[in-house]
Amino acid sequence: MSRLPTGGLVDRNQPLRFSFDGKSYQGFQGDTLASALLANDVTLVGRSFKYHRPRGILTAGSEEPNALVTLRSGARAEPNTRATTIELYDGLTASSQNRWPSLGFDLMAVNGLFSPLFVAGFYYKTFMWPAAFWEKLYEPIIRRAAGLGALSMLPDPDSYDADHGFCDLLVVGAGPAGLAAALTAARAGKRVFLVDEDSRMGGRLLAELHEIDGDDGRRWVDRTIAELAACPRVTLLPRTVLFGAYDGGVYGAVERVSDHLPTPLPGQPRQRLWKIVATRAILATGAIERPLVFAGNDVPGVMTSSAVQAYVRRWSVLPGKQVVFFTTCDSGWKAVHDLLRAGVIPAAIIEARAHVAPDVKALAGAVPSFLGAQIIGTRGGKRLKGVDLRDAQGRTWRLDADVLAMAGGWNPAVGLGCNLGARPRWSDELNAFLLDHPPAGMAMAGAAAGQFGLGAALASGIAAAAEFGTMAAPRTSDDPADGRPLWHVPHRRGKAFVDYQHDVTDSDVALAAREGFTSVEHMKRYTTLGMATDQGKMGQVNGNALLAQATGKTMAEAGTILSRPPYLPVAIGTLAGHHRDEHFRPVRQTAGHGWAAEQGAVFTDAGQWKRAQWFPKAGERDWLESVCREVNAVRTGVGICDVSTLGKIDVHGPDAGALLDRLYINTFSTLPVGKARYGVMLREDGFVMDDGTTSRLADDHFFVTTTTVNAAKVMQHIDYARQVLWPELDVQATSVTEQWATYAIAGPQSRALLAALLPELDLSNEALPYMGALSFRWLGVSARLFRLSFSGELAYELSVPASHGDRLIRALFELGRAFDAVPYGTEALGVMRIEKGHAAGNELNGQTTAADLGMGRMMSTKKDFIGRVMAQRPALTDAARPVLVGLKPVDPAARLRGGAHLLPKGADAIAANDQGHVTSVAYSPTLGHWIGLALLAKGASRHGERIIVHDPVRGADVEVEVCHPVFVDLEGVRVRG
Amino acid sequence: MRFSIFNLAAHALTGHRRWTPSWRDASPKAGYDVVIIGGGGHGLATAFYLAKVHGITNVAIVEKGWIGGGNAGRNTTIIRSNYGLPGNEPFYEWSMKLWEGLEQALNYNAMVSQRGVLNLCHSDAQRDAYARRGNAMRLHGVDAELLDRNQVRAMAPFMNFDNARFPIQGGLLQPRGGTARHDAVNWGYARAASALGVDIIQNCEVTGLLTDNQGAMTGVETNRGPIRAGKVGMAVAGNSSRLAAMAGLRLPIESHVLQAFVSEGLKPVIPGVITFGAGHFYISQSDKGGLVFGGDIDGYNSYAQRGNLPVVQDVCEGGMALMPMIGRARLLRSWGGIVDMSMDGSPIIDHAPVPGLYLNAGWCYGGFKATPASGWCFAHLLATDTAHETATAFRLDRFATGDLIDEKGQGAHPNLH
Amino acid sequence: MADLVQMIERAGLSLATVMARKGADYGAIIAALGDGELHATGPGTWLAVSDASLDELPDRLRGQASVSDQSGGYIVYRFAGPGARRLLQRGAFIDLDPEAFGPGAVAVTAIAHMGVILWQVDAAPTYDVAIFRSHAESFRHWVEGMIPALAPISA
Amino acid sequence: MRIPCPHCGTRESQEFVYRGDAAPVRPADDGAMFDYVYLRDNVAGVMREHWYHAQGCRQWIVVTRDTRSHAIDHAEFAR
Repeated sequence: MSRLPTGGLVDRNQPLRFSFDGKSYQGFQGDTLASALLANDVTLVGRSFKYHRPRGILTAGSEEPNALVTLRSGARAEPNTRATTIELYDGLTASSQNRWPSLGFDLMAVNGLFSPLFVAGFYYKTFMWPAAFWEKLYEPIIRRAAGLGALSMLPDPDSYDADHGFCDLLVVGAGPAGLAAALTAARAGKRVFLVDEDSRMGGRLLAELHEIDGDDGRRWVDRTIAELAACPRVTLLPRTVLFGAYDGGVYGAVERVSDHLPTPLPGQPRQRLWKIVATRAILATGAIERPLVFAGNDVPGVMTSSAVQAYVRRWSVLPGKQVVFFTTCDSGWKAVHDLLRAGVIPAAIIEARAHVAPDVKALAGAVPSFLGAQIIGTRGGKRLKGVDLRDAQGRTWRLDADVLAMAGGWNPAVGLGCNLGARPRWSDELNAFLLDHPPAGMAMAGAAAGQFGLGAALASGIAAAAEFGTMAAPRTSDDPADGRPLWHVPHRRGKAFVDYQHDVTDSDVALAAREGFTSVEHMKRYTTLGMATDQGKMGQVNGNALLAQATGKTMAEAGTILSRPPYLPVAIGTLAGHHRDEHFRPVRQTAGHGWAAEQGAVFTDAGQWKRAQWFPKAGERDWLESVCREVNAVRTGVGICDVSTLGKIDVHGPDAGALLDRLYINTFSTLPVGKARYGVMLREDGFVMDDGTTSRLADDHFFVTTTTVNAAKVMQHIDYARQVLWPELDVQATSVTEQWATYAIAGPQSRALLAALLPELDLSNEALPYMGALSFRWLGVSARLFRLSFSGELAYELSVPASHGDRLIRALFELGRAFDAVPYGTEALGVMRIEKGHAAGNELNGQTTAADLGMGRMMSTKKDFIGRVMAQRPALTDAARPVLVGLKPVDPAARLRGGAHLLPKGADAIAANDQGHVTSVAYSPTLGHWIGLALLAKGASRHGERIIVHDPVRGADVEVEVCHPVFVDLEGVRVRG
Repeated sequence: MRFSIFNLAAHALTGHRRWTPSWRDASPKAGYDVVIIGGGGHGLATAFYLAKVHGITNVAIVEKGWIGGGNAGRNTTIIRSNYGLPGNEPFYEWSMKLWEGLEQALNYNAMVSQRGVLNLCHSDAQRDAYARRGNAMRLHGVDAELLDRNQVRAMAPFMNFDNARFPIQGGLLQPRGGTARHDAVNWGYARAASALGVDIIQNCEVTGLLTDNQGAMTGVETNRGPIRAGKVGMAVAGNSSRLAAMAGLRLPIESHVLQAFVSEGLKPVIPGVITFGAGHFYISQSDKGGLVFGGDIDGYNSYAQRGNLPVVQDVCEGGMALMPMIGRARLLRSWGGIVDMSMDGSPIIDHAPVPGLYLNAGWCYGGFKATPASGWCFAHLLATDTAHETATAFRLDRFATGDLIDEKGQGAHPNLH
Repeated sequence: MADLVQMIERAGLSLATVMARKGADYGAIIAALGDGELHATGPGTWLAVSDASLDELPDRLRGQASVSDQSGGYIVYRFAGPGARRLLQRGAFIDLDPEAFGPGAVAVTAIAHMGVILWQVDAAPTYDVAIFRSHAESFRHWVEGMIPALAPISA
Repeated sequence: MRIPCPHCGTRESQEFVYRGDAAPVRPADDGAMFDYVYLRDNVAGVMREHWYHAQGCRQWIVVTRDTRSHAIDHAEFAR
């Protein structure tokens, strides 16, 4: 055990059991998996992506590139999870990934032997011969070897939810700067959100030793958080990653609600997506320590200096017995100091700078130091054994070490500030990329703004919140924060890693430069540097520096990449939230849905609606038998179909008729009250948009119906016409789709059934002729009856308020028993409309004109209407266009299928002979064979011709006869009966 | 320098110190026979085929940033030729054939991977629409298979078949569809074109178009000085309107942002490309293991190369609805590309109304798969002044004549295509 | 969880969409509506809500406004209890803080992809949410899934 | 993106349906219809554009927005 006897922010009274790769260990409440593993002397935790080199824990934060494990097991298995951010809980299980057969003995490490070949871009240069081998051999091998962890392949059993926040100030990061900023605004009474990715707020104050206002820095954190928590207008969100900044002051964040528990509590989500709207945001996101690029910098035991400091101070874990520091900046010395104060005596400090300030040197007390020295190699495979260094005089030394702490300087975490396109600028003064000009509404504070000292960070937090208020800066000493970057230690042997996770080395960057990939973006893409799951947090700036060196540019000239969301990887389930499985999209149910379900209806989707497709009866072999029964019942008796899903729009006002005249190709202003008329509307480009019947219920009131799927689109179109195109018209329009439950009652017996339901109404042909409409009251509510027919039979559509729709459907079938009334679904509806040659969704596909559908003559020449002009373009009026025809198979037993294409008889099956396609098909029980509607080139003049229906994706060719699209009752006698 | 495993091994012996730049980083000369504006995949491919097929090597590509930095490097790398309309299908199939021989033609492994493209359907009407498309493909001699639910389940058993809002009923499969490594395509074309003498000029932004007193194109003005050109071809998808405006033209195009996403690396999961139209979601998996996915465009005009959160959520909702096992996989990166959304959803490869100016534009979100054929056909047009036989429908005047190529039937609403 | 949020359907309501005619005096329309609930859902557009019948409304507003009966189109749920605001805030991307949204305030927006008309009844706070009748089941599913997650988590 | 609806206040853009450039006016002259339907300035910069508050007040509004930055200056009713 490497747990120090005292100190740290772990609760030694709460021991927790956990396992890694099947072996059991113990940690404490407050540990991360990483700190607990280190406390148990487990240092080998993963394998690298390409060479499968042994890798240990490099950092103590979310930037970790090496210690990626699969957390939990079974359906809750979570691959690629950073051990450094996993809060330990009792019973936690984790396993290593990307190794075979085991972490300790990984046969894939053989890749390392081929590393002279596996340089940047190697696959672009090879695997090309023989061509067929790529997909059969090379790629499958590459794919199997690549990837990191594995998905469980089981549905995610947890739930996710969402929340919305609104505030004056959003503070990202609860380190000293963030806390100071939040406190400043909170004391001014502002609405503040403070989010921090850590389970515990405080940032580096949890890991570093500081005095604030004469007290331990950690106690200042506790006091500050307590004060903030007591403010009712402050929302504290620990365990929350702010992952993206979006337009309009919208920020996306993920709260890890239950990840610190074995499983979420009942009813609780695993994580919650927050969308936060903030007038101002302060990014106090801190800085990430740079690793140093030298040979062997990836052996387990090599860590960042700040991580060593954090493990010792926050978790009271000593990651090794012989700790050597390799530093280029003062913070490394401060880390040594903090270790000393915790009773840990580092073995040596190797400082790349030739000189350090005396007060800095004093931080290390008696620890031996080498100034102007560099590490030129490391020893050890699965665990660091020692380091080789070259001192200022050029002498080489071998030191034993099991931990090497690298202090390579700090990269301000400016990523979120770049999400909206602001570019970071290199500061030669601070040796860091800084965001001088954050987007409007955003400010940087603390280390993220290059304020690396504690006093400066606190002051910058207060300053960033100055528009809300002010407060006295807490008293503290400011640490020395000097440093000079050491981008690279030249070496002859070994590998020096720049991007640890993707195994990108210094020589890969140099090779990219040699091959002309000299922009940082090209270098990134060619080497894959920065594309690993740490998103370049560890290696990007070092890579930029190496590229700058190789191309003779300055850091400023080389520049850096633009950080895009998410700042940290975000679970896809969290972003999806509630919307999955059956609840992916809301369901719309008609008022008659429950009744239909009781009848055993099979439902289908129409937009968001569920519609009864057919109503199977016991003993029926298949859907076709049910549908034929339903059709026959309508054609011979009476059937009832729920057509409530059709779009319905009330158009009111003195100019309602005038507006409809401009929307439809035909005229509505002349429609008498009490009458309905079928109409077709075009898009402005001249193609058909939608169709439906419109009734005039009063002089200034039209009732428009649309197809189910186009309801919203037509409503929007009408609003555009009346608000934008012709605002001078006095017209009001409102959707009443939801208001009315509507049933089609169709068949020769429909009038008799309705008469039984509505004995007080005169339903005679004279009183309510075909295309007549009337309003009345039923059970005390308003009701409407339209004599409309989609089936071609004597038929009505009866509407009542949806609140009464269930009563109506039950009443109809109660009375309908005497008439053997049957319910019919959308399939039978479709069969009958195809028998009648009515165009529907498959024909109104956005590619057809009114003339294509046989309705060219409806286009008024006496008025303007939307689409009139564009419909006259040559290609839309070309006589050779495919137009609507009917198809009958020559062999009555042959089946037709929608989507088949049409070829002249005897013609080759090639595209040049393609003359159209089958839009809709049905088995017509009325005719006893399959029928189809089709769009056939010059079809109007080809009735009687025999052609071939060609459907190679499903079956053999079928010979058919082209015919009129109306198969049943061409003269329309029945509807008028 | 020819790439091969032997050559790679030889370089390994010298520590890879003898590699030379993949393409010459050229400076502008005074003039060229052809100047191509835009160093994306289409521009680079055009230059390569101009040199290779037509022997026109006095060609410059001028790129305002770094080559492949626009949509060519910001897409989801899908290649397919599963179109339904006769104006499109021969062209995309020609592109597919070029993909199939690309690596040998370029001596560059662009990781063309034909693992199949599957479009899912959820209703009888959708199935028939896919059958219409599949049959059209077969009539053009292109592979297409209509799968039923069980066949789809056998291919991708991890999808939600049992409690889905929109149950999967089948799908249209193009087995030859798949993916290619987008950056490698750009670099491969650049390397091959450069080797044939084409000048690739980076960090060279066109600031104006030069014309003679008849109004004919004579060259381009750039931030690195004027460059004379016999012919000027523009292949700057996303910015076509801005460039056309320099010639006084308005185009039937709007610029929209399309976002795309990649997950952390995972062991192989997704067999090919799967598209879930009902959920505005499509996905594939890269050779490195990242799930590469996307959805609809954001839907508003934009030149900002980034999108917003609603689409991120919408796409992830689609992903979870389709394959609820990706809930714990993490989104790693997102990016946005500016696409030319045309008024019928199909591209334009044609003469501009200005003599000497040639248009290659309007690729909507489908430009990547078109890269080889777009280059081939644009080169053909530039070299011969006639449309290539597979691209005769991509005329600029089709909007005026009504000969639209509107696969989705959405009409003149670019954001709906 | 019932102690956190109570959700009850306001049954038997009459509802109507009222849209002003061109040039109409909004004040006159509002006056003609009497003392029923009136929620402004757009410029010159209101949702009238009443326990009594609104059948006379078209006549009362003849020439001034167009009226469409919506009594069957919406279901109105009343949300009360200490978790009501937090529940609705999780669904609606509008600021329900008392400073931004108080008694009498109305918003037409969406919750879980479903259009809603939401108004605050009192400062308790109590809210009413009108939702399309066809969406009722999906909406209830969302509410039932969300309420347990309002409970605080310890540790 | 948040759109300041003149009736509803500022709302997330997903409540709205986008139509595009508000500059073209439906012409009375048939000959101008092609330009109106098909050609766009497609400006990179400040643009007045039509949005429909479909999940709000159902008003068509004109939003003045910079297509390079998505910064919205203001919005007004279209009519």
